[in-house]
Amino acid sequence: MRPQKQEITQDLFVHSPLETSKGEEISGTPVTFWSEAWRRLKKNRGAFIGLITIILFSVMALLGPLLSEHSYLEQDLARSNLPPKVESLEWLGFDGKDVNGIDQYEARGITESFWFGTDEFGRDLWTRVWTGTQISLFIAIVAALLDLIIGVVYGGISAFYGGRLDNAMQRVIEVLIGIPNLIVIILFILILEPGITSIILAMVITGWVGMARVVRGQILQLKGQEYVLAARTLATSNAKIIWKHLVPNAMGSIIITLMFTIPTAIFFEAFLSFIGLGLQPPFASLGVLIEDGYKSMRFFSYKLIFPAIVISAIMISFNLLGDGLRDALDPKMRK
Amino acid sequence: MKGYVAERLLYMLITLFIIVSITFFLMQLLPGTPFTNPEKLSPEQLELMNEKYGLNEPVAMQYVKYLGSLIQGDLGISYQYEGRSVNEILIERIGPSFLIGFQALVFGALVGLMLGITSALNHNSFLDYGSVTIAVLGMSIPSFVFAALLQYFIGVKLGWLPVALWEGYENTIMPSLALSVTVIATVARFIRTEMLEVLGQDYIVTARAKGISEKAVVFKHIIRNAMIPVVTMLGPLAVAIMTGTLVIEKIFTVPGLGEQFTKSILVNDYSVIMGVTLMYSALFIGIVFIVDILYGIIDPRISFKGGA
Amino acid sequence: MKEKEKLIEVKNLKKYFSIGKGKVLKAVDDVSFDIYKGETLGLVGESGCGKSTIGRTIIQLYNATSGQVNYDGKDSREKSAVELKKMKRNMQMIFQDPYSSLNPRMTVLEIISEGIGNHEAHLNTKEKEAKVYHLLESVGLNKSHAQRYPHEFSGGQRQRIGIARALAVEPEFIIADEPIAALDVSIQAQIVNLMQELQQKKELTYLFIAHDLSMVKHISDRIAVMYLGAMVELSDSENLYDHPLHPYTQALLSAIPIPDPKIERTRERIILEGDLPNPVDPPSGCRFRTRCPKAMQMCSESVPIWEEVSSNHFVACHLYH
Amino acid sequence: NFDKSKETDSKASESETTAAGQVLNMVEASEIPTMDSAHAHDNVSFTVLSNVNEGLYRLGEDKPELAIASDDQVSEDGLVHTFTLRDAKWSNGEPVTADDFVYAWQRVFNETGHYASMFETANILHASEILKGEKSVDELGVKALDEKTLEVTLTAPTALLGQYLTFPTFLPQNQEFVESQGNKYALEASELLYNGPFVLSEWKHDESWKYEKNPEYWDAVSVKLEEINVFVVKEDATQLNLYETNKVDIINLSSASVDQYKDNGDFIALADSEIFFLRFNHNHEALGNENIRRAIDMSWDKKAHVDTILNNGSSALYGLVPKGFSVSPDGEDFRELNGDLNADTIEKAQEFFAKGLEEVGQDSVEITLTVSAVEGNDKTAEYLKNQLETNLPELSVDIKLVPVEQRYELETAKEYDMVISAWGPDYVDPMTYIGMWVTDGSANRMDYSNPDYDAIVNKINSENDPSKRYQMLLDAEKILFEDAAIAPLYQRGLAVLQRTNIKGLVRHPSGPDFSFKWANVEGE
Amino acid sequence: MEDYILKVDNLHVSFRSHDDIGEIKAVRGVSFELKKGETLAIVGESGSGKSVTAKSLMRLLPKQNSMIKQGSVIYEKKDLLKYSNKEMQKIRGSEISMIFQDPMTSLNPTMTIGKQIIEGLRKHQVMEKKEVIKRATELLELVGIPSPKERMKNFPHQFSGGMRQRVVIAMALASNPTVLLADEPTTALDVTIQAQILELMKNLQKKTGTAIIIITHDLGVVASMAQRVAVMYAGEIVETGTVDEIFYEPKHPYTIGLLLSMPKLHSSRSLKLIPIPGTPPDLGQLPEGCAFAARCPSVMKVCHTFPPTMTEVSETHVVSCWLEDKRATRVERLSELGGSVNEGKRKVN
Ligand SMILES: Nc1ncnc2c1ncn2[C@@H]1O[C@H](COP(=O)(O)OP(=O)(O)OP(=O)(O)O)[C@@H](O)[C@H]1O
Ligand SMILES: Nc1ncnc2c1ncn2[C@@H]1O[C@H](COP(=O)(O)OP(=O)(O)OP(=O)(O)O)[C@@H](O)[C@H]1O
Ligand SMILES: [Mg+2]
Ligand SMILES: [Mg+2]
Repeated sequence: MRPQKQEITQDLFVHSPLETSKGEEISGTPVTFWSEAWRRLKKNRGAFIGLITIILFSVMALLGPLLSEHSYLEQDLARSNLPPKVESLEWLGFDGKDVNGIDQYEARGITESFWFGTDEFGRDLWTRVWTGTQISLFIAIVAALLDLIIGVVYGGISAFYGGRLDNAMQRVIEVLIGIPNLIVIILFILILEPGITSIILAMVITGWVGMARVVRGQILQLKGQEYVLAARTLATSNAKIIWKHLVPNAMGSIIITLMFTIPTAIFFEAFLSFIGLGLQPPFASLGVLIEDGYKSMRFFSYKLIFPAIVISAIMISFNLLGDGLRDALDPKMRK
Repeated sequence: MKGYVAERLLYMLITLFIIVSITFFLMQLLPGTPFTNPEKLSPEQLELMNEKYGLNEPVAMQYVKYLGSLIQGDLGISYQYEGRSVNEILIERIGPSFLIGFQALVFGALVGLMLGITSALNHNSFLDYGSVTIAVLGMSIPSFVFAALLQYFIGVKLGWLPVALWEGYENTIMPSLALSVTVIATVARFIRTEMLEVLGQDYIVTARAKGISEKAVVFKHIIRNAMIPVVTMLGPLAVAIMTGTLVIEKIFTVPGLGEQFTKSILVNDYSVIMGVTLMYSALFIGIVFIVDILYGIIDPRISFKGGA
Repeated sequence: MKEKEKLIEVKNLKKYFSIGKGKVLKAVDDVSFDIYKGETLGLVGESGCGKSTIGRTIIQLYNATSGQVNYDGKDSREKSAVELKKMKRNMQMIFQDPYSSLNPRMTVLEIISEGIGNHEAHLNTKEKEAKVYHLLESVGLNKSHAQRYPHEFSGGQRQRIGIARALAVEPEFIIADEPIAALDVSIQAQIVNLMQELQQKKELTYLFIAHDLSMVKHISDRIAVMYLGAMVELSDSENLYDHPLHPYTQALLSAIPIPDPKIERTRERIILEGDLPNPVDPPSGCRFRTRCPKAMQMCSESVPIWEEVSSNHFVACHLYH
Repeated sequence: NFDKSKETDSKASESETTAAGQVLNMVEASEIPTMDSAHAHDNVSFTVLSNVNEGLYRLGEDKPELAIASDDQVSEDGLVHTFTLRDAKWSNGEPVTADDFVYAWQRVFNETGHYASMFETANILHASEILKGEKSVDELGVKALDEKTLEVTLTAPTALLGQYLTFPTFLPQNQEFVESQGNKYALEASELLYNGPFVLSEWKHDESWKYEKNPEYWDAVSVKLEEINVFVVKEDATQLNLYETNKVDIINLSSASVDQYKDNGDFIALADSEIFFLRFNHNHEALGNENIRRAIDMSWDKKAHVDTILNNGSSALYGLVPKGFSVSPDGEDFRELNGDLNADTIEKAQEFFAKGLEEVGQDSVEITLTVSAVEGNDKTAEYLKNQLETNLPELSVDIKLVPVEQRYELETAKEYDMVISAWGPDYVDPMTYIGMWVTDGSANRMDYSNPDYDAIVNKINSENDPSKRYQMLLDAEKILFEDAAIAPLYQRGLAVLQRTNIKGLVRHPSGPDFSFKWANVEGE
Repeated sequence: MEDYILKVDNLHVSFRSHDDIGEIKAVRGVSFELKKGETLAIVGESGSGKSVTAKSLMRLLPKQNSMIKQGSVIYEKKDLLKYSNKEMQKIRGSEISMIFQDPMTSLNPTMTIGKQIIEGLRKHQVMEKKEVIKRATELLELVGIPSPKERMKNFPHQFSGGMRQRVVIAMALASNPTVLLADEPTTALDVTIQAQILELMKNLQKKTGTAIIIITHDLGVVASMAQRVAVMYAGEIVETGTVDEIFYEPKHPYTIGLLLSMPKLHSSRSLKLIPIPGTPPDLGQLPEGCAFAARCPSVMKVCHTFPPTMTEVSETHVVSCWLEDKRATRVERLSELGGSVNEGKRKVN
């Protein structure tokens, strides 16, 4: 493109306007909002690592159980409480030795290797961890999405219409927070049959409140923006204003709040199981596995470590991704 | 201002009344009896006991009676700790919960603040990711695991602090630390986001142009302006942790309210359920109100009408 | 000038905001004026004097506290829903800030077609698109811009998008609320030229709100001057410029910096003392008296009446009674 | 909030040197629910009450011993017991009198005490009528003949009276004191009187309590411990950490930690008398069938369950009455005498199951196993499900985990197919288990009904000859198992860590957990 | 000629763009000098690099994504760009102060006015607290805020825009700076208030002899304030000269365009405004040659390929445009197209 070192000659001094329309052109190809966001997300190292990890763990949650010959509920007391063992990863501690340094596999003459070890029923923890990841991710994501939808709608309406309606709706929220949610949840689960659906619904009953508060705060700020006024002069309906103008612009805070909802849901589910309102055994979520592992963390620390690593990695990834998304969707950060 | 406070107080009372009423009726639907060890009770004995405690009366009647004594400030008598008045139990239990909750709040807020500041000032660098990771670990590793690790390593292995029990100030340190994890995560996450916003504001450049030190810029100018959403989140969180949390109290044997509350629901200790609910929601509504006022103090632009 | 036909009649319009604690902010306090078909009425005044509020009340973003706004001879409050929708379509607004008046998360196509969709629901996507392209061309942008987002445009281009959005519903009356205040001088000229061209082509009527008299004078047929919620002077623009009557108008004119160093060096300015008083608690009598270099005793006692002192020249000042 | 902390500081350092001095530090998993013997109904209250108070009898190492009563004269017909009281004193210096018993016993009825039914069980005259509201409390079969003589009248003679009277519900109370405290009675350590080996010197609710040796106790010479500190610690791991840091001297180990400590010198495995079993809903289509029930009972590996899954000293149970609980008049263990019931091979179980299926005319059975969310139970359920489904392929089991309270409710309402239940003895006699299964008995809760069984239980209650009675108890259990009415799971065991220098600490299979009276710390 | 107090030489500033596509060359070789007591105006379109130039003098650019590539800023014979942060903090707000563009956002909303003024004072002067407060009150009075004592306790939102801008000015003047950088100090204000503020600045300058750099795109303000003008376009100074030279003999087509696009109060309405067509170039992808070429009505072939060189028109007047080259004879100059530029001049004569 760059011309060769050229002499400035007299003949260059002639009038030579560009095409007029060119002045209004914007350089570069048009990029859509989402492709631009995606491009910038990729540039954000943290977010990208987060995304990759989430994909990896989701894939593992689906495929992990298939990699082992054992199902998550297959018991065999002869191989109970085996420490993790992976051939060729012995140096990493996957050597099948218990805290006392005894190779349990050798001691019991077991030739097979259990990568994450086994629990007291002799169930393969590798399979259980990934099945648990499946369940937990499902519960957390569905609960978070429901929270998101209800919270956004409720908060949006409350803030947009404001005044008395807002006041009343805020009081409803206070009442909901005030009533001990354990009572509500117990009753709820007694009415419905225990199971994933009722757990999710029970968590959602009060879970959306936080989201609603955040969305309301944001929309209170945004609704005075001129583009909202502009939409109103165009006779745009209120629902459309909330949905197309306000909510997308509150996305940053919504994402951050969502990132708090997910771990809360995972551990709340574990708590529910703990008091008998959660998943029915032999299903186990990550939360339940951690609770279980916690009890024997001194002697069988691997029972805690693997599910804990999985959950932490997932949570950190979600948050890095969330931060990245927030930045990517924030018009102020755009050039 | 006075009128506003009066109006808010009225709303608060109405809200409380609704909460108390709904809870009262819902609670009646819980399975089981309020009597512990029902395994050994014969139906006749159960009948006698119901009669004694007025539990065989129509629920509406019980409700009216409860409101009656509530107005006189009497929260009734506990079932699981027979004969002990709920008022007394609450007063006794709230202290420890409040103490460790408060310490956790202060400590968590400070650490969270530092993490958040580090994150924001080094946006999208590895220091940022590091701080985010620490903060997020705080919310992804359940507090009971963290508590157990603390207890084992600091209490047993190193012997720096007592493992548990409630005998002196040093007993409050570990539970506070374990509790603060959530606070750290919340504060760090929100401070980060908000500071990024504030950092781009013109007045920060103005402050720098005055030649004041970077520390003064961060602490005098940035933090306060980043505080609003943090306060919004921290208000309810403060109520939640200062009224006690089940697991931490159990692990560190803190004689607090959190364990009490969960247990009272599981064993149908009606009067304790009601008492704790009342106190919890009063505190919560109160804190929301204080948060609203704090908004005005933190950011003088927000009038008392505000609220979010 | 041809026979003037009133398009909008504003009569004794008041708009008060209650700002809590029982306080009332009188943003617009008893203002009357007419807007004729095809003209450009300039509305000037200091920031916060109530210009936008008048504009927004006319277009019914706010409900008037009292007084009326007649459109086509009919009080808008008495109109049926159908008539109201028609009226909304006939009136449009261009906003002050080209940055905050475009939703950052919508494409230009979405932004412009929003109004078309609301008013002409029968159009299909293709037809809407065609219309948007046409509009874009008429404001000096091109088709390729339709798929882009506002942040990819410069301030001047954004303001053109705002204008296209307003034009999309084919209004006959446009309220331009400081459409150039946030723009660069060189871009201001582009927008003003564009507005003038469009006015000629489409026989538009403008209410042009600004606080910069030199630009207002350039575009307006008549100019109204406001101060603290009230109108103080209204006249043909040439006339107002050559013979300002109200001391506030005079001060305003003298304060305009002129891009000519020699004039500037010799020029005497009327520097007003003090700031705009608090609109919650305006001065008694004439609102301007606290800053007026010619204030008299009676100014604090009675409110000056809004009167036509010479043909088409209204003023509210005790000096002229 | 730490108003108490300063005073405890010195104590804390004292307790650091545990077992130096006659001090014992221990943990309890719950607060004392009540110190009013009229209301007490749980192990913690029982334990504290029976160490700070004493009734006519107290639980000795293996049989009841005379306590406040120095003599128990039985009339010819065995219906009237006359007790002579010792010169014992309350902690406020007042003597313990026969009136104190009369007052306390009547008060149980006046207060609608949880265990008022114990009077009925103990055959005390008019107890049943009073409970039904047919007679007034004054008519209870207990009378103070004079200050030191108490007369107790029974409806039928019973060999077990001494056993029953150790139950804390039968403790005396000083009328004057109780009434002076009003409704504050027994709420704090200072609002109580003591006449036992120890006094409760400090009671911090939900935190800790402390016993101190009672110098006024009539048998104070036998009491060696000076002080016992009990801390409320609900978390197993915390208990263990406290033990490891020498804060406490005795703890129960959770199964997760057993592996780590089973070779430790402090480790003790103890049998407990709480039994876990499956209640079958006898109204259930399939479970109403005896063969199906029996098949279920037989078809799984109980040993592996206790050794591997529970791993806390629990032992497999093949009967109703647990091992080491009761001995016959000839000194033989009940369990040994009756042997393992319904214990057979899996093949046999499958046969029974096939037969049962045929009888009910079904190809397969689907049942729900209701379990309360109590630690360990969920594990048992998981194992059970797996075992049953593996060994009886025609059976499928759904686990239904419910909150504790709901299990009782479902059980009493008989809204279950099969439920994991537990039962702890109220007194040391097989009857505490056998009595549960009479038709419409309040502990039956599964609509089991066998006239033969009812008849034999009736006979046992009026039989005076110990050997005959014991034989009948054994027979009753056999009937129950011929019907395969229930399926026993296991007998709870305790895995305990206890410092080796603690001697003479007596554990009881029912009622209170411990008696400290004879305990001492060696090396002092 | 060595009596300047501030000399900027060949300053280059770039930003790393958010998505790392390239470098945004916001300032490209800016040089100018400032004498004591003088007012220099920097004019130019939005985005032409005026604020960035000012901020880099103060070293106030965001650290994460900005780089001062080369150049020097000589103040009292030393290069400010080589100062450490600590040293810079000493200079900021005491010897060189700055007034920012937007009075609405340049004060901290959560801090009282008094505190914000005092903060700077205390940093730079060793004074007793009482004295500081007294000085702050005086300053407020000086910038014409009535009852300054009470007003010190107010928060920014309790002040009007004009008052806020005066507070900002008071803050900048607190320590009698030698150089005052005023970045569009009146753009956001009403004309009447603007007049007040400009008057105030002029008076203060007379009293203290402060040298002022006023940044604006409002030529009216320039006409009333400045002695010398520098016109910036796309990160470069394209023309400098005295006010009269710039207003009456503008050479650069951009300067001329700027002057033409201003409406004149005296001119008739029928005269159309002459805007500069098009938009400024993307600073991340600058064209070869002259940055203004795409919008220039007198553009020549050479402009598309070679960056123009500086031509001295007079001792004080320098232009960077090929039109000033001797060879550019055949091209019609814009200045002759728009006679109205000199309208004012004619009127005065
Ligand atoms: N929604 C509202 N609630 C309360 N007060 C308002 C509201 N809108 C405007 N005001 C007040 O009314 C007065 C007039 O405001 P308005 O926006 O009409 O002024 P303006 O002349 O358009 O000013 P500017 O030139 O700054 O746009 C101001 O004091 C403003 O604070
Ligand atoms: N922090 C930043 N990060 C990236 N680019 C920036 C930053 N600050 C300024 N720029 C870019 O540098 C260029 C010059 O900006 P500058 O603020 O100096 O313009 P200006 O002449 O002051 O304009 P205005 O009149 O609008 O204030 C612009 O293109 C701008 O986008
Ligand atoms: Mg306005
Ligand atoms: Mg700028």
